[in-house]
Amino acid sequence: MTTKLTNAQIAWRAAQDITDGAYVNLGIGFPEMVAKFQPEGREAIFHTENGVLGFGQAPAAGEEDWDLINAGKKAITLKPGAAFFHHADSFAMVRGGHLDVAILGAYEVAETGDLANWSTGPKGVPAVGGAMDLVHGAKRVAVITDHVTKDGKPKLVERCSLPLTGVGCVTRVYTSLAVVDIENGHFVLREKLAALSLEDIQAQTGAKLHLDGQPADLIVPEL
Amino acid sequence: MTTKLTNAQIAWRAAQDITDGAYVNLGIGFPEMVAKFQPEGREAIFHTENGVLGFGQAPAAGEEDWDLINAGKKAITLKPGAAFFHHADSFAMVRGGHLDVAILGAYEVAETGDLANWSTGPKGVPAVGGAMDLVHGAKRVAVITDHVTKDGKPKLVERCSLPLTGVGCVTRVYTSLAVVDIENGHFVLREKLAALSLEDIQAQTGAKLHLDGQPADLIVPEL
Amino acid sequence: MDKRIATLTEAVADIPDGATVMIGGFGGSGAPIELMHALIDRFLATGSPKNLTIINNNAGNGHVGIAALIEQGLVSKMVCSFPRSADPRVFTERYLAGEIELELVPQGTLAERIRAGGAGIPAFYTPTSYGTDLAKGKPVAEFDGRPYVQERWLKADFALIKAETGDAHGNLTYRMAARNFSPIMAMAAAKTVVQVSQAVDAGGIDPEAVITPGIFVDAVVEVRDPQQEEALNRAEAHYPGAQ
Amino acid sequence: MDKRIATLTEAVADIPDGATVMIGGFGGSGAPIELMHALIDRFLATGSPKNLTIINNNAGNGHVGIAALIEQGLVSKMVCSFPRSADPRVFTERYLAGEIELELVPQGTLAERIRAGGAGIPAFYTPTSYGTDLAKGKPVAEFDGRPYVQERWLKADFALIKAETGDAHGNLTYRMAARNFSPIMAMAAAKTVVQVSQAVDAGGIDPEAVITPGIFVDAVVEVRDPQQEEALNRAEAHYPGAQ
Repeated sequence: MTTKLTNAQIAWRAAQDITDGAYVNLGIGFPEMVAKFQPEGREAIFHTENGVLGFGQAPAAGEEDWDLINAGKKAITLKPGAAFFHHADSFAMVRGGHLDVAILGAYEVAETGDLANWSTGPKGVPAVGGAMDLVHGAKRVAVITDHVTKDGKPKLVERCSLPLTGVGCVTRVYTSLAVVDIENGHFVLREKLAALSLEDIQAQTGAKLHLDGQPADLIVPEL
Repeated sequence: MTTKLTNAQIAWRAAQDITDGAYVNLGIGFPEMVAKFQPEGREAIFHTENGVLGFGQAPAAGEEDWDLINAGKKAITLKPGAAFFHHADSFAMVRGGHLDVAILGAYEVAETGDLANWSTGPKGVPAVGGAMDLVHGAKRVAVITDHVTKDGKPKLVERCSLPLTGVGCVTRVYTSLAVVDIENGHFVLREKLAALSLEDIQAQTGAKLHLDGQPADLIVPEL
Repeated sequence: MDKRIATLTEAVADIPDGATVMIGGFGGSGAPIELMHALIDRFLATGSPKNLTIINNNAGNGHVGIAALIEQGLVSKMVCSFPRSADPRVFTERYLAGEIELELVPQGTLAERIRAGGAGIPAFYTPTSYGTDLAKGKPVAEFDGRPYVQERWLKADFALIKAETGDAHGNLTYRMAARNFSPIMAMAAAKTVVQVSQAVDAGGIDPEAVITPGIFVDAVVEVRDPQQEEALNRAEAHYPGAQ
Repeated sequence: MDKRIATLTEAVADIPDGATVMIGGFGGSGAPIELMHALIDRFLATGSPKNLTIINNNAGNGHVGIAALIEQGLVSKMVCSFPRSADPRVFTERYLAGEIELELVPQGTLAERIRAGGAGIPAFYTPTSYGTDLAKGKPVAEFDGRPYVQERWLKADFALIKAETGDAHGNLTYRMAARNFSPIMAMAAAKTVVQVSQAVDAGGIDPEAVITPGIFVDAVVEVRDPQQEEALNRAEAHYPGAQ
């Protein structure tokens, strides 16, 4: 029995909540994987900070045009209905509330909805990119993440210990174990892997998981 | 001998100070006449608030395209090198200091550089348009006007009595009698009609005219 | 996803009483005449929508478009910079009779407030109107020794605009100076409804040529050979005309 | 009026020591490689300009473009949102050694500050960075019950950007996502210098297709078949190379 989802399975689960016609921004790295799992018959329009709406998958190796990239500087392709625009217009889309959903990675998510995903502390070169804008712009800000760190520490916590990306901005977290909503300053467990008990999940979570009825089973395909 | 310039002659004089390659906004009405008198060999680029740069003269009657108009809602034509843009970009050009000169009409101009040109008081329907933006945006804000009102009252005054368009914004006034600069809160007489004495001009002016050397003769062609 | 809808009736069906509606156009260029007249048809048939707040640079001319919206009784407030164009008598009479409210905004401030509404900027500072009657009651702050007036964003429930070509995703191009306020109004409205001279499939507009990206657009209705307000007014048209 | 100039040398000749320079591009797309390398040539020949403040989304990659400007010693400060792209080692080493200053700005705030600089808006409010370390020391205000951070405009002495086509008036078009920051940087700089793949006469660009109107541009220099930073970095290019 599954005791932990792969990254692909977490991304697949997040993709199921994206409705047809939604405008979506996927954070750099792991969140980009969500695009692969759009449900049949639904079309999301993907936005990238550097001024493209309606892009598609990566081109074949050797077919790249390096003037056509996403925010992660990876080569992309265009789908019919795409548009180019400049950076101020791009962040007008973000900040102005025009995106339906942003899906981001996280170091920590607090039960308050606070997100920490840009800095692990004062060492090295700080870099923030567009994350601080995205968390205040999209109608829905979701996080995909392993439920715990590589060291086994909870990533869902009462209060973030790392520098914040945004205050009170996350509304849903898709983890390797569960789907958790953030409502009124609480984590609410919506779905969990059937193999795990409530106690198992709670033990790996740094803040109290509330229930709103019985959590559904978190069911994902083999990927 | 000439004792008063016609509007065309005032406009001609103002046009002589527009350099080659200058970006220029001409206020609605009388100031639009300045475009007719560009000196040979110089090309100004005209801006209109409603999103056109590089427009030319009016089309022949019957040739109008009413999607191609200026801020005065008059039909215009395009010159090579023209560009269209939206209203926020248009006023970014204005407010952002990208215009070299704006030439506007006036009810009153004060020696402080204050301008009143949008409202004659609380009666009727107020309307302001783009004048309040233009006075704070162009690198040089000039006024063309009769030296006095139809009733013979001075339009160049110590302090404006009518509602202001802008504070301390005008730097040069081209009138039917003179060319007057505004420097450090004073009117400085630069040019005057040869037929008039200093006393004649001062008598028709509502604030002290300062001198910075002998004023030049204001010489314009018959038009 | 296909934002194209079939009829003008459908395009204006869900604008409620009391809504704030941005209407594109500067004078006659860019005025979405057919959308406005569809709204009047709905009002005359149902009594709704009424008490609208209309945002446009002007306050209508003649007896079509915004002037007709006012004349037929749909409008309780105008937000504009220049309510005094050619033949503004419909607005003028109502205004002087105290039957319609006016919020007068300098043109560049109007454009910037709309753009701010679309861009998620709740307030900004501008030199425009400092020291004038139009700045009364507004916060003032100094930056680098120069005084500026604080202005708030402007948003709307609906935008009704006119474009040249629109595709299934809502991407738009405009025709010459008919562009004016429409791209920023599309950004600032909760729902943007567009009449286009030509509706095309996704892929029908070069991505480089898109002026308004589809993310700002909710519905596209094709109106081939649209009426031009200036031409209507020169022909002294009334809407609705003699029935 | 003709803003076209003949040489890259002339294009970068008047940038003084200590200047603030906005440089277009996001990663390698839109990076004006030839303009930047002409600036390095000038510095290596004359020792000037130095102590530049560079504004760009990133802080250079590999050993060309912005990374080469840093490596050759022209730069004393970077203003950027993401100084950590592929192979940022040149910046990283200088930064960790305390030899270069960094002002870190969220990407959307960077874009909006630049746009504000170009649009004459000295300050604005944004929700971005509220409650984070990057808002420390900045004024906060509430609008409609929500907290916002006040941000100031960002201007520059020069902008160096890359466009696709430029005409004699300075009107520009761009190529795909190479557009990014360049149109707003052109607005925010006192002097904007553009390298274009194709320089044309006035009238050579459809007025509807213009992305940056010429009023924002001061000089246009043609660089046919320009180098692409990403391609250079994949080839592990250095500038200047072995002489």
